[in-house]
Amino acid sequence: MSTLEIDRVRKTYGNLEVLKEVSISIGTGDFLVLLGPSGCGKSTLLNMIAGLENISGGEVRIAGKIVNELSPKDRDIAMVFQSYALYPTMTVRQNIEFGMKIRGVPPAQRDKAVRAAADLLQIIHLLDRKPSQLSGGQRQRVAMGRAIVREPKLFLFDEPLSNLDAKLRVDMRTEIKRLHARLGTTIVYVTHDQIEAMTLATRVAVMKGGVVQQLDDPQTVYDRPANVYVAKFVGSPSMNIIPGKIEVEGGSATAVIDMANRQAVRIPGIHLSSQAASKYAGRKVLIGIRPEMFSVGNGQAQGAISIEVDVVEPTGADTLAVFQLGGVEVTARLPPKQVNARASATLAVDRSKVVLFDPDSEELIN
Amino acid sequence: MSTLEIDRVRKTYGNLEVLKEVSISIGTGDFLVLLGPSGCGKSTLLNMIAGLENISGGEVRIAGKIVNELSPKDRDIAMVFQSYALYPTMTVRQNIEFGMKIRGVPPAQRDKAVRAAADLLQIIHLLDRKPSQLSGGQRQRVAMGRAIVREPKLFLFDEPLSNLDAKLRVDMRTEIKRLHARLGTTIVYVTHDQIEAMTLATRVAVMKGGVVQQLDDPQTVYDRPANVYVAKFVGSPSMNIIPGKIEVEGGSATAVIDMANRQAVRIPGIHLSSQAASKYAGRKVLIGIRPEMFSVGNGQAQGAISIEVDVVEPTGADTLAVFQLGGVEVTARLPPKQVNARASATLAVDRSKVVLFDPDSEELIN
Amino acid sequence: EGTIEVLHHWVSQSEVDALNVIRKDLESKGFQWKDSAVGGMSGANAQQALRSRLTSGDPPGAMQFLGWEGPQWAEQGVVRDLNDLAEDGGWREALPPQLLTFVTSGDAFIAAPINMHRQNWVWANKKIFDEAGIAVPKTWADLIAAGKKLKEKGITPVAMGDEPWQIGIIFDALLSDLYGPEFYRKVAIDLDPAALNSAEMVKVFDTLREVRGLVDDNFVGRDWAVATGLVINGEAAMQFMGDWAKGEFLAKGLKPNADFYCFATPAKVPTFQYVIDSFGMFTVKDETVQNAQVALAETIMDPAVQKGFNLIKGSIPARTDVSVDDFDDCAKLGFNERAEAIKAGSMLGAMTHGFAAKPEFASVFGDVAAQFFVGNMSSDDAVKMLVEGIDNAR
Amino acid sequence: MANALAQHKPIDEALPRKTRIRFGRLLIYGPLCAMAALYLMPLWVMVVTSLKPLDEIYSGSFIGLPQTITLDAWRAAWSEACIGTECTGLKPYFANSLLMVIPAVVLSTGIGAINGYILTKWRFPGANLVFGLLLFGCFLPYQAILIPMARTLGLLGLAGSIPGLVFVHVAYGICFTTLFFRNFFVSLPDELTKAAMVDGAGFFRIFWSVILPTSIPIIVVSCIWQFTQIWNDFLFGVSFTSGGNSPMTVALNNIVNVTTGRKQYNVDMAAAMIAAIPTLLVYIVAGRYFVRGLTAGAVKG
Amino acid sequence: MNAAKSFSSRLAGWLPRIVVAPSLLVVIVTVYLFILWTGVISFTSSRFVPVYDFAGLEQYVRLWATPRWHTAVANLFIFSALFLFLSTGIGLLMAILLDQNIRAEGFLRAVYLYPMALSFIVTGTAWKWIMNPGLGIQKVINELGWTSFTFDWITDPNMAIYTVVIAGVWQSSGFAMAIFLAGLRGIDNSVIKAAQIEGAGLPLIYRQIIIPMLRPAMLSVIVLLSYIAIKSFDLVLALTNAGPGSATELPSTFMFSATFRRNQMGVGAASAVMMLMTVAAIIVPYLYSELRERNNG
Ligand SMILES: Nc1ncnc2c1ncn2[C@@H]1O[C@H](COP(=O)(O)OP(=O)(O)OP(=O)(O)O)[C@@H](O)[C@H]1O
Ligand SMILES: Nc1ncnc2c1ncn2[C@@H]1O[C@H](COP(=O)(O)OP(=O)(O)OP(=O)(O)O)[C@@H](O)[C@H]1O
Ligand SMILES: [Mg+2]
Ligand SMILES: [Mg+2]
Repeated sequence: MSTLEIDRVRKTYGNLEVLKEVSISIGTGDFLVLLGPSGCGKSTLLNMIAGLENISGGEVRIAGKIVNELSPKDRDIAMVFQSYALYPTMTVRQNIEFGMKIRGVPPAQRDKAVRAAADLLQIIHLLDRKPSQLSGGQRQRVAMGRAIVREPKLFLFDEPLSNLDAKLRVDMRTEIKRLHARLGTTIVYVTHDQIEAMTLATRVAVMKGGVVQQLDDPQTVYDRPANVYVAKFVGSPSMNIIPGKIEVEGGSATAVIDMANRQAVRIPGIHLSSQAASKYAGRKVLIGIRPEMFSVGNGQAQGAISIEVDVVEPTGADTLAVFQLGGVEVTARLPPKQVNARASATLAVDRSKVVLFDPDSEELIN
Repeated sequence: MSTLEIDRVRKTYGNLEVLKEVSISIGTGDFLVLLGPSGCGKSTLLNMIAGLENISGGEVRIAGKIVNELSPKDRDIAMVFQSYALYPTMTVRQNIEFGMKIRGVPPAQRDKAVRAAADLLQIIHLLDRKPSQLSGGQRQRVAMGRAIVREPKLFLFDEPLSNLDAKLRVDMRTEIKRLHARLGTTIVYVTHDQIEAMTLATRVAVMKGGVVQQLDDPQTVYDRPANVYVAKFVGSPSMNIIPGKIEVEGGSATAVIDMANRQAVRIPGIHLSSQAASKYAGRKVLIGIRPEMFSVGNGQAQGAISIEVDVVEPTGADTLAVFQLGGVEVTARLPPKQVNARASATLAVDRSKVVLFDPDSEELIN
Repeated sequence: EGTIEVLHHWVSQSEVDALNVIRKDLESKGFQWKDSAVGGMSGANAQQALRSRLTSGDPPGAMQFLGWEGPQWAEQGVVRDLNDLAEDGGWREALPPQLLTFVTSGDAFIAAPINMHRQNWVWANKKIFDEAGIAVPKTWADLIAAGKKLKEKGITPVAMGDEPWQIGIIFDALLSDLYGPEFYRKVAIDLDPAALNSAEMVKVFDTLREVRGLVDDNFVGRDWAVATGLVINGEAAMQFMGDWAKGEFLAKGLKPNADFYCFATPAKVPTFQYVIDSFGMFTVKDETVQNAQVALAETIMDPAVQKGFNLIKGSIPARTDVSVDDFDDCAKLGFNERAEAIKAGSMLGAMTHGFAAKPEFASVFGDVAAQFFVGNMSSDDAVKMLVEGIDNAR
Repeated sequence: MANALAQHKPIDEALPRKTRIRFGRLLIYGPLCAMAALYLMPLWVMVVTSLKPLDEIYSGSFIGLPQTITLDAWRAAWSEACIGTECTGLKPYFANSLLMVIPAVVLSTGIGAINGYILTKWRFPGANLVFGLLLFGCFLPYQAILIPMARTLGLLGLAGSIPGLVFVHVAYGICFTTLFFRNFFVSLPDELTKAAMVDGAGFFRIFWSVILPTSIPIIVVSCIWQFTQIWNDFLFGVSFTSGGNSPMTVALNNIVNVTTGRKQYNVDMAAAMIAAIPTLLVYIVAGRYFVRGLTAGAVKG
Repeated sequence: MNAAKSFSSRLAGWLPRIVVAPSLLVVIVTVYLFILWTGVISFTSSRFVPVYDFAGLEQYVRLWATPRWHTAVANLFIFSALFLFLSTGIGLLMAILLDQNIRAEGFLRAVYLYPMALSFIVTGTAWKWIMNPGLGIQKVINELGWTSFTFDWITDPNMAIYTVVIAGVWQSSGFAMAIFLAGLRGIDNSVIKAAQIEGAGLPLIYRQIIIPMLRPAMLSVIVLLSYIAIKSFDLVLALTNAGPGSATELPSTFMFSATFRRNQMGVGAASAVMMLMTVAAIIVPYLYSELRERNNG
């Protein structure tokens, strides 16, 4: 249980700068999720926290102590590797109990812990197999088991559930959450799964090209993304970013989206601070609308949008409708079977959630 | 381009029976998604189609020809391995073009294909790196690239996108769909991702413990799962299975759910065939309701359910509400901020989609 | 005119120089000499090469033989009969009769002997002897007493190495010197069980043990020539060694009897323990090779060649009819003592170099003597071991 | 980089850490260097001896530094020493040895590699038995089989020739090379072969393009071993060749192995070192290919 | 058409077997047939050249009645055990140390390997001098002032075999190092990283993770060193010439001298058969367990 401070950490491979002055700091018991596109440096950062990669610059502090020079074994961390990194010569059981053995945990206790973890991970029947005899997901669960039997200062998880089926994933997610609640251990967790990030994190760091774009609690990241990049990256299907402009009338802002050959769409009642209102009044902005902010509306309501649906994509629970708005392709998530392809429809927008971005800096307008 | 028939195929490792008489047959241009829990034999089946594992029993036919004894290189397939299996000594470029080189594709054409694939996969800048210098997701994309540069009779994909971020995943998904549309190649695809399965597949096979549970088009699998297992496995959060009973009155069936200390919940207007109606009238059944079939309703409407919400779990786009119904825990997916934890709410159910299962065999009641 | 491949194990400088005398003479007759030298292991390496060559059907034209090798190969029917040449050249008459055992097989003359070494020499540093007032010993008792005296003065009495053949030289000498040539014949040639198991045998070992007392402790792994160097330097007084050691003294410009002594191992009747090298010819089809074989045999038996060869090699000619002029004093002494030994019947084949018992028995003697010498086995045990070993090898 | 780090932290904290790291490195370099010194001891004796005139050695200076340094022994060993009656030094025999060693090493390593590949990646029923049979060949006492081998070579018409010697070395060499490669390949992930099969590569293509490039370190080991064994072999050389066909070791033996002659220690040592030069070159050149982690990143799991 | 296809694919299935077949054939002839020949000879009365009569177990009786052979067998066990243990240990240690990303790795590797390059016929002489109490280490140390130091194993028939061990380890451990190093270079680093994370120090990681992963390399090393131990010939001949006495006789030197010096070809063959049987008795069970393990691994 401890704080983790990453202070202007840099990483270069030869000339290639993979992490550029990354600073993240979280408190004891925090659950940090790292989000970011493939190759942005998440695993590298995790490796550096673990002490498995040299730090090219900056400092990593665990519980306030600089650990730059501390060897991994002295950092008291547990980690699930993206590549599993199971010990090929050991059985599943030996793989899981190795860390405890090293720490001198008595056999009885070790055995109990292994059983408990294996039970949880549904790999009891695999305990005597070698990793080469396991399926991908089973290997991943063993890797997971290896981490969770320990009670370290810090857990590091690198996409620990990516090869599991949805059901198991949900179970595991719950277990991780429970583990976190029970031990209160600080956790750093890399995932690509939206829902994992949202349900597990107390803090989310969105990275891009070795730079942290936003560090906030998950709801904030989702609702008020710091910039267009974060907005588009978080959430699936991603947020629609539509060019438009702002009109301010008597303290109330209206977003206006020009339409090619029809009347402009107006979305009134946009929330805007008074500074922002005065700064952006009459200027161009980018309007951010998540697909689920659309709903099938009533043609008469204020701010209702009439559109022509291009494509309809059913996903089971919902249907995604794709249409043109303000010159860009926009996706709306709607209940199934309410709209049809190549037909017109009227949609409403939950205006309270619409966000605006500066068109030049692409930063959020507060 | 060809049909694929898997005919009572079995696979054993020593005493362990991993696949038990699996039969799946798809037509030319079909896109088969294999779904199933981790360790159920999906990769094994894929390996057997590819000719990489011995077939312990049964037959595999590609384009009508038995290929049991045909070596992989003569089957004209392309495959993405769950474990990537990149050639460690080759650069990304060499990895991707290896298959073409072997097939004698001229350099210029090879180069073009590599560029095109790399572009698509956003790995142009990585072409001269070795696999060890790539991130997990980048490796996966290289593995993907290796497959898609070719135009084989059959594509086999083993969780090809599991390590990619949501955005890239959507792009890739679209690309695969486009690839499929353009080439019309038959594809077998393993995934854990609900949406991938639903959006890509023309056929979905749900497997469990080496046995195929259901083979159907995706919407059917989702809407009318063959049994409780499939119902619970497909969809996330999974379908709620609630014990209840059926009352039939004048051709119309009503599902009745007993509540512990309150009046029973009645869901009228359930669709049921006349045979089924006569068979199950007055008998116990399992009632299947997907979380998204609930909506915040109006207390007065017929079939409205008053519940006490236990837990609320926001996921960004929606909120999951958990409550007790018929003695089991039930999850509803609702728009955000419409219900609160430890508060009562009234929900409506989209009755047209409710499914019923036999409580003993757990099979779908048609 | 013809090429002959000669397989031999002479590889040291003096050996090669001597061999070149033969080679030059052969080449002056218009024949080519193809050299196949395989040194080491007292010729065992060459034997092994020969065996492979014969097995694969590709024997060399000629081969250098040591000890029983010639007769043994002859028994296999692979060696050419040189009887015609021997008749013409009067070889039998020219050679000491004892030696014929090793160059004939049945009636056939199967090898041409070139030289004769004497194994049982003692080489001594004259200055040390003089300073200590020691005369050339006449008996082993004298020798051992002199050695003890020197040892007290801090001089190593006997320089040697621990190789079995170096020990064997002393053992052979003791065997004939203490109880006469007859005893040697009974033991080393006839392998007479009674003689082997006799009290005399025990005494031989006892004496060997006394000689061991005269050797320093660093003798392990010492080369014989290094030991000779110790005698030359004055670090040691004597060495038991064949006449090839003479070259070391001469090379330093030392003169026999002036700077160093050469004398036979002490005995009532000085024995002459000989070692000969001979060349046998293999049966081959190629006629040019056959001609070359004849030429080579004739060259070897040419007295002038034998003289030239032995002047370099340090040995004396196998032929008894070569003039002794030009030879040094030690060689002359050798000539004389050989003549006496032939008459006295004390001309003996040196067991250690394979000229007495067949190899399987000779090596048992070698083993026992060596183990006895370097360890602390009792003489009785050594005799017992010897008897058992010989029996086992029969 | 290290400086940049040092600036960040207080000096009193940095110092002990630094020394601790030094100490750790010391624990590595210490034994390595001590071992190297021990290993070099005999070489030192040899070099020193080879530089001494023979008389100095025989006057009792075996191990000490030379009083006069001369390269005569080296010259003699290279081009003057007599190998039998031909006083050519080792020079001409190098060619023989090279003619023998290069094909033998290439063939035995190549065959061993492909055998190892088959025995791990294309296992067939009885593959382990085949491996066991090959392996047992490693323990054959060569002294015992010279005669049948000579007969076989005679029958094959290879007696006394360099190709015959190559054949013998390859025949016994494959036992070892197969062992090396098989044991290296078992730890290569099978997925690599599988992926290549799907890519359409056949048996040989996979071997050549996928397996061989990942096995550089073991190729090096195999070459080092085979080169050393064949280059230094005396037994087969002396048994199956003769005269001018002989490999270098037979010549070296003739320089060194004198019984009743006087040992020329300085020439012996120089000759031994000259004879070892090609092998040492192989060690140094091949050693560069002891590269790290050729399979790293190939697969996950 | 169809038949042709199936033929070619069947051919492809047989290809691996076809490719190993020549090797197997050569080995069956040059190893097993020749062993058979040796076995036959050991039951004949062959002395100087092979004769093909039947002498029963005579040569074996003779062999076992030869004290030198007893010495040779005893020495073989002492020598092999120590030699194997020390060479493997030192080789592994050096490989591990060399693998720590050090400077001058190439140089050190060459230093450890060079003893193999030098013919022992000559290096034996150097060792002889080094271990000779009057010339080498003992003399140097005595002269440095520690006069009570003795190192005279080479002169002591009871200890001389250990000097052979020393020289043997010096000569061969470098190659063990090379094999281990190649093995180490093939290991994926991520596994080591995982173990570090779990709190294992380097020694432990090596003991528990890496060395087990080196098992195949270990098999190579053990086979190889056993081969060297069993066949050590030059080593003994050059260093001690099987002496003092016959204290350092080994089966290989025994066999050679029986066959080529003593004209006891039958005894030589019998000793070869004994050696092979000993090897088989030790190696076959080991191989069996090793290969079976691998099969399902
Ligand atoms: N070599 C083997 N020996 C024994 N059992 C094996 C072997 N390989 C795989 N299995 C078992 O076969 C079953 C099926 O494995 P497979 O890899 O096909 O699963 P999967 O459906 O792909 O799972 P995942 O989604 O986790 O990748 C698993 O239970 C696995 O443990
Ligand atoms: N050894 C290396 N040499 C050069 N570049 C490297 C090396 N290792 C990683 N990289 C690069 O560093 C960047 C960051 O890699 P990292 O593994 O941290 O990505 P990631 O965020 O974990 O991605 P993913 O989600 O795909 O796993 C990548 O672009 C990768 O190509
Ligand atoms: Mg990563
Ligand atoms: Mg799988």
